[in-house]
Amino acid sequence: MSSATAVSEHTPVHHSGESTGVTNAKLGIWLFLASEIMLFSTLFTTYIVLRLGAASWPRGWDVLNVPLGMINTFVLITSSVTMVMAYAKAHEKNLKGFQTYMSLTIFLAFVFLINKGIEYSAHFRHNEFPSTSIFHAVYFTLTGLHGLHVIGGIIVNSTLLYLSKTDFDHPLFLGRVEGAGLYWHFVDIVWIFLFPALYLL
Amino acid sequence: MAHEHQDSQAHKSFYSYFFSTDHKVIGLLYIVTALMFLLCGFMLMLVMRWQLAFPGSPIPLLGRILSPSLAPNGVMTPDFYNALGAMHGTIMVFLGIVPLGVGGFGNYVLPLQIGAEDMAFPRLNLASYWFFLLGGLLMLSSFILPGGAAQSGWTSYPPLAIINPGQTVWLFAMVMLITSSLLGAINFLVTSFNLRAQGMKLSRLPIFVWAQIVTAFLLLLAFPPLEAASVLQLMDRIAHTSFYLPQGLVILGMRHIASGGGQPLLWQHLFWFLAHPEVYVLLLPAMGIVSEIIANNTRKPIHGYNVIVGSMIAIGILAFVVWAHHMFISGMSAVLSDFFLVTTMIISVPSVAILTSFVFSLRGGSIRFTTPMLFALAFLPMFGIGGLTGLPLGLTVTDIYLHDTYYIIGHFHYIVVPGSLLALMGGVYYWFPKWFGRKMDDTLGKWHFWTSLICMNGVFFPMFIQGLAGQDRRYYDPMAALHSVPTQPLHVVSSAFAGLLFLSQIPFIYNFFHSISHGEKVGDNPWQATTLDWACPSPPPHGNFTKPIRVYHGPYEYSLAGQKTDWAPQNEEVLA
Amino acid sequence: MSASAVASNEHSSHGPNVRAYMTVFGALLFLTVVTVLVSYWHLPIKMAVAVALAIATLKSALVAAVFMHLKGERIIIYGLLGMTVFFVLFLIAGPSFDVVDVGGHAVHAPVAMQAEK
Amino acid sequence: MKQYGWGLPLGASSYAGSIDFGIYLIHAVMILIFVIWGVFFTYLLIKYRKKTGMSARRDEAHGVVKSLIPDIIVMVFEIVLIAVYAIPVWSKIKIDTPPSGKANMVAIEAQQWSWNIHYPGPDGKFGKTDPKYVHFSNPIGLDYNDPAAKDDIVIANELHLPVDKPTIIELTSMDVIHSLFIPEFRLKQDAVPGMKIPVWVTPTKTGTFEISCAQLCGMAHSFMRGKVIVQSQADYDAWLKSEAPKAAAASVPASEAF
Repeated sequence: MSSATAVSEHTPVHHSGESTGVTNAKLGIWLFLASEIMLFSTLFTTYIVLRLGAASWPRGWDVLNVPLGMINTFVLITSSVTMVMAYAKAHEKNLKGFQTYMSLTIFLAFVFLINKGIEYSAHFRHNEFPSTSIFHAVYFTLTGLHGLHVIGGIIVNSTLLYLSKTDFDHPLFLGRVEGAGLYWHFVDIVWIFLFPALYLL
Repeated sequence: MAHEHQDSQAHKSFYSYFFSTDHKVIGLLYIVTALMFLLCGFMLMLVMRWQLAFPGSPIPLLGRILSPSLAPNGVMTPDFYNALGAMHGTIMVFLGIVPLGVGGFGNYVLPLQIGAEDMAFPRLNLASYWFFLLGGLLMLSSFILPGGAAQSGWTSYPPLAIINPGQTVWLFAMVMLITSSLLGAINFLVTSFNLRAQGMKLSRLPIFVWAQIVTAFLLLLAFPPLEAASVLQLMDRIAHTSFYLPQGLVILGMRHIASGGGQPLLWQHLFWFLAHPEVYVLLLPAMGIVSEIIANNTRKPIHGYNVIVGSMIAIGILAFVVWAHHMFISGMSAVLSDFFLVTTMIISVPSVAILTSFVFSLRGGSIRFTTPMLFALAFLPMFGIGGLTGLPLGLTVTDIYLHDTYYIIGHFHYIVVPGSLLALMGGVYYWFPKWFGRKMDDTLGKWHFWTSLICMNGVFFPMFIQGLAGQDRRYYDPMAALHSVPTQPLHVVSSAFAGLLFLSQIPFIYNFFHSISHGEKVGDNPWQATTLDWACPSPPPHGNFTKPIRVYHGPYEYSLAGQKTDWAPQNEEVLA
Repeated sequence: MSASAVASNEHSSHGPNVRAYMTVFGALLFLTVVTVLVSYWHLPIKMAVAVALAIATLKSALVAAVFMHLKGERIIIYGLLGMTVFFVLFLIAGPSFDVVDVGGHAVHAPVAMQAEK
Repeated sequence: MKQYGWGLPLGASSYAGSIDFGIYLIHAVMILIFVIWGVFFTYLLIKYRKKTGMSARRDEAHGVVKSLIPDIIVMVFEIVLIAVYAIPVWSKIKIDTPPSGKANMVAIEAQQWSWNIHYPGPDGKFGKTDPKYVHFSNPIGLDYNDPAAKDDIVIANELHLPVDKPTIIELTSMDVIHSLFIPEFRLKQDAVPGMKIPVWVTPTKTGTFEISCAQLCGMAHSFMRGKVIVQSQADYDAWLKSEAPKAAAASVPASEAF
């Protein structure tokens, strides 16, 4: 996750040349997200191609735990809202509010991971591994990579929470929160597509 | 080696050099590292060329040193040959040309040309270099790791890549290299969009910067699919999934354990979705360098600035929709082939437009045949040959016969070696005075140029003849197939020229390191160039520019009427 | 125009709108419930894909427009995303077209030797 | 005509001529373009070399449009080439496979590192195969419980074909990707595991030709060769008959034979 943290470098304040009007950090994050879109699109392409070419493909509800998946969807959506609230509080210069919402976001991310862990371990107990079938390969790889992105988000958000003690009034702090938020919402959007693709179709 | 010469020059410590966030230091690190990797990749090829010229005879000298598992009695094994081939391709593309053109020249020159103090994200820049260096070293070290180096070609087609040893390290190294490129691409794009000097509108950017912008977009959007595809291949190898493995594989009489259900062609689609844009990543920076050098040495504006920039953008977009012309005979839908045939022919249009614009730039000029100019000029016919021979390969029907023969080897090597690499070397001669405040020796440079040009043609031209005779590529023993026996003598010719090509790099290496401390001292703008990179001291200090920079006009205002000099720097107002 | 001036300018005109966030939150929860409920009907696969894709697109559009402040964003970001989506369409369409193999002759269906049942 | 030399090998299939035509045409055009371009390039270099007292002359704006003329010529040539040559001939070779009823049928199951040629035998039907029957005496895993398999002939690396009759080759692979390349036929097609790819050819000359593998397939890639023996219909039928007893002997299931 070096990319997410390191892009929060700043435009030299005295820079008075031509620019796009979007701050460096924000432009950098959007470019990063564009590449992430390509990454996850490739994974979805894989899913589509393998499913189209498969002799048979299980329906998600037969092999996966839909209620647990739905709860996780709620958790991630809620964490997206708390993230954007943390941004709103940072915008108001309300340190206490920011820290509360940011902690909540991180907490929800952990809830998501724990839920995922419960799901995974249930699969493993039933002797279902990525090598079991092509469906399981797709399921574990896609959710696993998404999970890595969630972990990345936790690291970024925790860093910001920690930094808020000292740097909250730094002129660039808000931009960093915004960047972390963009990333976190993107992780949410990926799940919004992953959930129906794997569980409901 | 990289830090050695810097020590003598600026008395910098190892630490401050390898961990500097200055784009110029990182750029030079990239250039020197990439040149080293190029040399490594080239030497691997020399070993292969011995086997091709004299199949089954012991390799001189090296044969005695290599372990018996690689070369019993000094004769290389087929597996070792395949490993050399795979690593040659990977190193040259991902560790040689791309880091040289993008990481090296892009890093050093781009911020200077737009009038920036540094990259937008200097620490990210450093991280990008370290990912590249470590990925590269991991890739190289796979030769001595258990399992050996990858031996499934640089294209790593599954299922072969999944059952062959050595591939895991290749995949890990690739993921690191891809990460490096992605970080670099983000940095380049933010820098060139946001850090331009006052007055440096997009329409005033030097073509080199445009080339870097298009290249960065290609890297940014084409590399993630390969990253994902590599992760899937890694899963196939480590977690025994079967993304690329169909059901019921029987390998050497043994049933394979994978559950099946995968698609071997999926990898090819995802791989070429990257690897075709990658071709333009190899090419565009070279074209950018050529436009800088040509404008400077003809003493007139480049012909058709808008045409060239427009064509580069068109190439950038079209590069994403031509990938499957590498798959005409792969078993892909024959109807889809027709679609990709059409897009492939369309992409040749902007390439021709760029080449014609370069040629027309010569008309009316006052051409100075400086060393960099020789390299830039040679790029034109060489790229021409490479491009023209792409025609029968891009055409579905003729590709049936020519696919996977030496013809294609000749074709893409013409694009990359006497094309791109020659232009990049021209770039070294051109910007060397900026890096060190001294010029490289002209006589040695001209020797280097002519010998390299002749030898490169000697190596690659015979391949067209071999390809037309039907000689298959990636053959350990070219004599094994009857139809390639008559053209076998051409392998000897190629190999001899490859050896000579190696020798002809010696003047360059000597010239490079000698000139750092002993070259002729020159001023800040020895080529009398107009772009901003020549408006700062040589070598530029930290922060680059000693005075505030403001841009008044386009990049190539040479030979304006009524001026004292025949060049008008971008940062100086032209008084009518 | 200086970058810092732009930044402050931007933030004052599109400051956080908590009411919009809460509305979107409600919509997202509602749409999640809808998509799960629809799946219990066990629609024919083509229809199910269409419905699920439509709902997922709507949800992500809401997140992008409101949470990610894409509504009222600068043109360069739109350009970047538009280009990315354009390439994504090709990335998905190419291999998918190949595997369903419209009009071509290669057969992706399991070869006889693989049908082990 | 010599079979192999420094140019294209002997052409021995119905569509070899069409492919050769394209290769010759494109090369002629390529050389023409390169020579004209090269002369112009050299002329520019000599005429506009640096001379004392002569400064460079800046372009006029309208020159840009003129410089796009080569582009238009190339584009027109390519459009014609695609529309008149590439798409129709490609359809003929790769899309319009002759109807399987009238054609001679062969299946090739490639493996590391040989070509298993699978003839359907007198009944014209390929027997089922299954990896679980793979055995050194039964390399492609023919299922002899299937009546269609009883008369099937499997021979490594020897492809017999009748002359002047279309043959459809059903190409697949058992392990990695290989590529069937018969230079004299101008035929090349990857053999992909999990896919059955039909390719067709009508040999026009009798003789012995070469099969080589054109896709890297591992250690012995360069040694993965086979023979194509094109015979008159009568010779071909006689050969098929002579192979029939071997097929019958092989069809005793391995488990029972041992």
